[in-house]
Amino acid sequence: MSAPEKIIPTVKKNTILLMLEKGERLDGRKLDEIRKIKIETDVIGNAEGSAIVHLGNTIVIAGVKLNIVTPYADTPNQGVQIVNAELIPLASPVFEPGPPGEDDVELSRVIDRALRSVKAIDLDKLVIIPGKKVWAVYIDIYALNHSGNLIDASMLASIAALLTAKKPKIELVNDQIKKLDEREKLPITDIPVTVTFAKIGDKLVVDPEYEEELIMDARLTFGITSNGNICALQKGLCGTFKPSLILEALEIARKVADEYRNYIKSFIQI
Amino acid sequence: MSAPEKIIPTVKKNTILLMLEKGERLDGRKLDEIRKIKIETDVIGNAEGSAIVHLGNTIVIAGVKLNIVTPYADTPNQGVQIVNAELIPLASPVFEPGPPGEDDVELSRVIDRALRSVKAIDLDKLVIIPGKKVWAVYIDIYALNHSGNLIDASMLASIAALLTAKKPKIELVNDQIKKLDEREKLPITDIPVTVTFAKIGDKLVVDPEYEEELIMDARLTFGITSNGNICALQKGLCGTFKPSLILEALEIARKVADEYRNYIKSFIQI
Amino acid sequence: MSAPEKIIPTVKKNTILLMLEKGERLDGRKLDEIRKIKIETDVIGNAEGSAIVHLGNTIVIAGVKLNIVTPYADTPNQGVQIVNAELIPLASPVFEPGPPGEDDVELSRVIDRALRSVKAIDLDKLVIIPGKKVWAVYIDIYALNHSGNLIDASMLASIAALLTAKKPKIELVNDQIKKLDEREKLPITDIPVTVTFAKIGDKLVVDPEYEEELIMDARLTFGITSNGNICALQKGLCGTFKPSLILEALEIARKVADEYRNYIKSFIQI
Amino acid sequence: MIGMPTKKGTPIVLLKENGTRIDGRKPDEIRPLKISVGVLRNADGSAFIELGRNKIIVAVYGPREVHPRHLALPDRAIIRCRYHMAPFSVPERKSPAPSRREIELSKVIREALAPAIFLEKFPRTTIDIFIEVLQADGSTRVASITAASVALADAGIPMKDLVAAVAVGKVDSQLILDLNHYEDQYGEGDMPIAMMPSLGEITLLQADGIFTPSEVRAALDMAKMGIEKIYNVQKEALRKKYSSLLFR
Amino acid sequence: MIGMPTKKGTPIVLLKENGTRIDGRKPDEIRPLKISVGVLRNADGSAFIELGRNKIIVAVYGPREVHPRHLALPDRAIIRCRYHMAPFSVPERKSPAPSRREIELSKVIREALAPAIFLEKFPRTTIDIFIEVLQADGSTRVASITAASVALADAGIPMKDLVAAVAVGKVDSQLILDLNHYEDQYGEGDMPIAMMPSLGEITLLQADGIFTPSEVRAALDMAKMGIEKIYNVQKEALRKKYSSLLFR
Amino acid sequence: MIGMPTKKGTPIVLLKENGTRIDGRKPDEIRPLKISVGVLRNADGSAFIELGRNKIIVAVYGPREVHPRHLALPDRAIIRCRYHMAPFSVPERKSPAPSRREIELSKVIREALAPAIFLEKFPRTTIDIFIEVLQADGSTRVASITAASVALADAGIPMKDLVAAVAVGKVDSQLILDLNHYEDQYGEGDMPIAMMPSLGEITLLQADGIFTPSEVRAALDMAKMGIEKIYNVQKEALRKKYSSLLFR
Repeated sequence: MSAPEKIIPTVKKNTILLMLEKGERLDGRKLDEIRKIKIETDVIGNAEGSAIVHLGNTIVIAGVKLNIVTPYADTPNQGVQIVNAELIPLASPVFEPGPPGEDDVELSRVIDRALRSVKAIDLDKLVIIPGKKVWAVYIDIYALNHSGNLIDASMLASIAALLTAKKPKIELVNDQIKKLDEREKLPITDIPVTVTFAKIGDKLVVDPEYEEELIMDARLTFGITSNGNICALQKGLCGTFKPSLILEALEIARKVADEYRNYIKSFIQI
Repeated sequence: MSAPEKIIPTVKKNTILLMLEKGERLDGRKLDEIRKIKIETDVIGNAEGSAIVHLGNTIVIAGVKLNIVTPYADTPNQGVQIVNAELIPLASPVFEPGPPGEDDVELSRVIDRALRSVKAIDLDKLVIIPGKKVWAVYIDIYALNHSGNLIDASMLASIAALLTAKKPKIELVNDQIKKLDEREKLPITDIPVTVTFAKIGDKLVVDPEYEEELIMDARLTFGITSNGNICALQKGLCGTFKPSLILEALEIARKVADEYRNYIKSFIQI
Repeated sequence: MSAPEKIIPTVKKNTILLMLEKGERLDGRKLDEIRKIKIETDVIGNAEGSAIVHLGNTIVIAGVKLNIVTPYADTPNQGVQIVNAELIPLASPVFEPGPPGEDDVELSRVIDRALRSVKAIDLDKLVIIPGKKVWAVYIDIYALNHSGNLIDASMLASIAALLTAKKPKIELVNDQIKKLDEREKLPITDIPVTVTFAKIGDKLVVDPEYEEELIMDARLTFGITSNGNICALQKGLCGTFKPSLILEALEIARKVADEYRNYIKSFIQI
Repeated sequence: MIGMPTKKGTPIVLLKENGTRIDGRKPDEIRPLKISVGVLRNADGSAFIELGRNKIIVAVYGPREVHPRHLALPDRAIIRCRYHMAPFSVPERKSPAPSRREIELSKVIREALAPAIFLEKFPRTTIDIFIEVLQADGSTRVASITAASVALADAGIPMKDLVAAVAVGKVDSQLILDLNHYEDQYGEGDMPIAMMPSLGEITLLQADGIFTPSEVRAALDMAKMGIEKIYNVQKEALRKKYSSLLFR
Repeated sequence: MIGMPTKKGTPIVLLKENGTRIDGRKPDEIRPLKISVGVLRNADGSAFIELGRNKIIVAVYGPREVHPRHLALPDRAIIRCRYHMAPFSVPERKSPAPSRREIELSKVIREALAPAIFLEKFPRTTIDIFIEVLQADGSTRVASITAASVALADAGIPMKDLVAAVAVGKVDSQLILDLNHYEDQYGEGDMPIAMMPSLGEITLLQADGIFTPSEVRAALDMAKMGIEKIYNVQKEALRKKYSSLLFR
Repeated sequence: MIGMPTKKGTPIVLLKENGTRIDGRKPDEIRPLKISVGVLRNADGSAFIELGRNKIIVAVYGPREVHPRHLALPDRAIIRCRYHMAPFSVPERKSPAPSRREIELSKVIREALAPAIFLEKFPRTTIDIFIEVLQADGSTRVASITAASVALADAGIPMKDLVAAVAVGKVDSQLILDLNHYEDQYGEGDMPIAMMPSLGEITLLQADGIFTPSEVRAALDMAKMGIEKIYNVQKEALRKKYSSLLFR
């Protein structure tokens, strides 16, 4: 990682701060406005589900793979959900090669929780032989270009890949599992999205660009279910929030969540 | 690790050396005198056995956990004993974060050997279904404050945790293992202790304080069984011993072992 | 690794280059001449097969171990072949301690491919219970002294160890596997060797010495089967080859392969 | 396993008809809380917290030199934080190697404590926070923050405020304060919150499970109330410097 | 597992009686090939290649400072290369951790590209090449080289020539060009070859399977022909700078 | 597995009625011992030891520069030691990755050799000792020390004395010298001892199994006797510089 990449020139920083005072942003957006979104699904034929999401200049790809596995001992009658995100150095000069660090892990776990809390994947329906064989749903997330707000882009890519994934039908013949050619959708029960804010000074901006992230004091992410409830919260970085600011953000987040979801619906036949 | 922590001022070093010449130690102890001991057991309700040991200012906690596992292929009719010690940076400025190093491994293995040699845990009695299912006894040791002589403190904590551990009784119904609510003691057949010396110049001091360890030339540990036999030996560091000095130390070690054991008995109903 | 070890004095480099122009080499060999070879087999009684190869001053040992394992899911009716090479720091000041790096991995995989391509080990004959139990053949390769051309030396050691390995005969009693005392050869169907060239300037030298490797622009390895076909190719380093040079090298390689093979036959009763 | 611990569907009664909880508490009642200060000699600051059956020990070292040096910052101290669970701290033995959960919690705990510290006073140094969960009983991350904050104060590190933390949970569609192991395992939601109480600033906020917007509002209020109580215990502990590591 | 992917003995017809291949190609025909340039904003250079069903993206960063510094060379740039397959790129999910195969391929790809770069122009720097295989369909290493070379040019790094690469395979004792997943899996041989086409220099050469000496000669000729075609697509892509990352 | 290799309870007769051992030796008899010196060209010093069926090779490099440099000491050389068993050295193939046992033995072997070396003569350097056990037959750590000491001398490193080592074992309640694989596996105790023979100083002492105090005394005497013999072979080997790596 070359150090310069992570530092923003003071002039630019001051420009951003001054504009924010006037409710403006570098790229012309309003504070509560998200960037343009493009979603393509079924982009990876070897994956049971896949989606590539462009959120402004941020690009994230997610792939869904299915395996038949033994269930966890403490949930013998549930399928398995595994989320893995990797911030590969291809996507940004600030990402370094090597095994996943705390940022990769946090990203994976926020996506995992948002999905799990609302039971977006109905794991109860992924049992093949109770206590013995269940489907494992792997969601692998790779950032390809990091231009800010990887969390929301990753969430969009994950849910788009899940919504369009196809599972082989199964036939049980004497406890032998036979995969059929016929395919069916995964049991997806909700379309959670996340809405992430950058707090810069005392301002909140939604869907931050990379340069806004460089100067933000704190990050705040809401997971929002289809009916506007909260399915995840995650504050990041070393800044702080008044409770009132969180409640304000929450209201914005619920509106933005609908916009995200409308984008999903505009790209995917659900 | 900040380098200064591991270095002892020359003045203090000389003081220690001069006092040793007169048979005295910094903290007023005689050369063959151990520090005060406090033992609390059953301190961790989630563990089947546990003990916290204060040896002077050194504090070590040990927890015993039991699992049902498949036995090793070469010992199908024996339970499994696993000792794991970690020198976490919480306990001392000289311990660094990261995976266990050679000091952690040596400590684990000395405790493991002392227990194993005298068959302190009767592994033959921990078989549930011969060749298929046995109890695994995990002994996890964490130093909380390192003020010298972690080996003896770890051994005391381990044996205290083992002596007070409770194992669920088992019922076999058609080769299905059922854990009962009723509990029983582990089959502990001996109370081995270790006695560790620091060799400073040509003097031996028992149960060394941290500052004595900083200037010691070599370390010598005896594992001693209840009837005064040797169940482990371990020389450490780059100093050397005349055979005669080892035999002298052995005699002292056997006496000290009884003192250690008396402490154990004063805290634990055996 | 101390840097000086990897650098060759300019004077010596120039000497080598000048001699090559005249078709001569530092150690008096012709460009297409290999070093003297000594092979000892059955050197490790604990291994099912073993060989130590001296190729000039390069020394490599290979050991063959056999285990009964579950076959891979995609090859249920084949034995398993695993090649592992480690460039341990014992063998050269340029090898560093630590887990295997890319050079170790490349060496392992070239040997593995040369064996696998020609089915040198007839894996079909290593099935004990189809789909359930097969023999795994582990070939572990350790360089002891690195004086150039570890690939060819490793291949010679591997095939010599395989040719002389002894497998316990097996008896199946009610699907229980019983190892008999009687032993038999492994099913070895071919004697592949590798022939490695160093390209220095526009010259090719076969079986390069360490100092030749230090100044070579590229490396080229041919795996050659008993009947003179190619069972592996591997170009190494950042130099390049005209196609015509590769075809020239190929003709030399086939001749040299016979010399290597004659050495094998002179040491091993096949 | 990646992700949160699986919540079994087992029908456990977490809230009785009279409104009391599985351990007899009222919904907005925190568990017995005890904090001991300065329990470890080697550390520059330390604290031992018992919250219900949780037993967590925290050591703070620093400000001290950074190794390796290139990690040091020219204008302020860095904070390093390691949250770790002892293998015997949970019903099923945990591998001693750090899990993905422990890696994430080390990060969010560090970010929950950092805002309270005057980092710019100690350029080129590190403040190291080591947390060892000896027994886990739900809400370990917030208990760790509460204890770590006291340990930082014990180390004499200048702070804007203490950081006190509590988790709000949800069982039978009702909010509860300071959820325990069972309420975490079988409940409907978990919202850990940390604050600098005097400043009224939130330094940690996470959640899983489902909360309606009005529940979020209520949860923040409930948390604030709980945090006030915890804050008082923290201050009392620092005043008394009760420093025993006796477990009972 | 160490070593090449196992080749099943399954009787699959890879070459029909009329001489066409499993996907309808003639023996010396390469698959549809599309290269997009400059598809990633952050990278100094990038390319996206679709060769048959292969989808591979490459980013180049540099020349830039080396960290850690002791890796830098006083007289030239170093090249670092990471070839990685996404877990979803193959029919059976692959672990995201680098396999021994990926470690070897990262090395040989680096060595295939290095000869084309004027490294001595950028002493004390690194040129980093990151390759992510999003979908694998046989011959990924050569497609990666083809794309990486374009990405290097896109980054404005001065080069002696592009590097173009193709694999020659063998099915039913006949040589074929640009082998696909099935031909790799069930065929008799695989010989990946990279060249600097204008200079006629081979920069990568590997093989497994069995080839007679005359087959090696024919394979080199066939590869050269295929590489010419690929070279033209590379140059066309750089001219047009078609930079879409749309997948269809 | 953590800990010592498990000792089966199989009833094997390790000591016959006439007092001879499983391999025909008398209780205080060491196995045939052969040491070759200077067997490796690259190493600064090397030795190959055959003790019974043990075959162990040791290379010494140094004194040489330390990398990374911050490990260097201003007033003396450091020693690094790696004891490793080849996967094929034991009846059941061992994973090539270092086990906990190998980590501990690397440490105690280093500490057994260090006292003999004039480290202060080579400040800021390292002396690296690499031990590869090619075939293991019991007592590998002491055989490694014996050979490493010769390799250090072969490297011309100034030493106070050689270090010679042997293990004392216990079978059927009787002490035996230089225990072999079976006596280690099925015996009642193992006490490896290293000494600087001329100086009469013990540099390594370990034990497992049970020994009475008088057995410890007797074991030290028995070890001393064995070490004298081994010392003579060491000196003879260094005098003759017999340097073959032929195995038979």
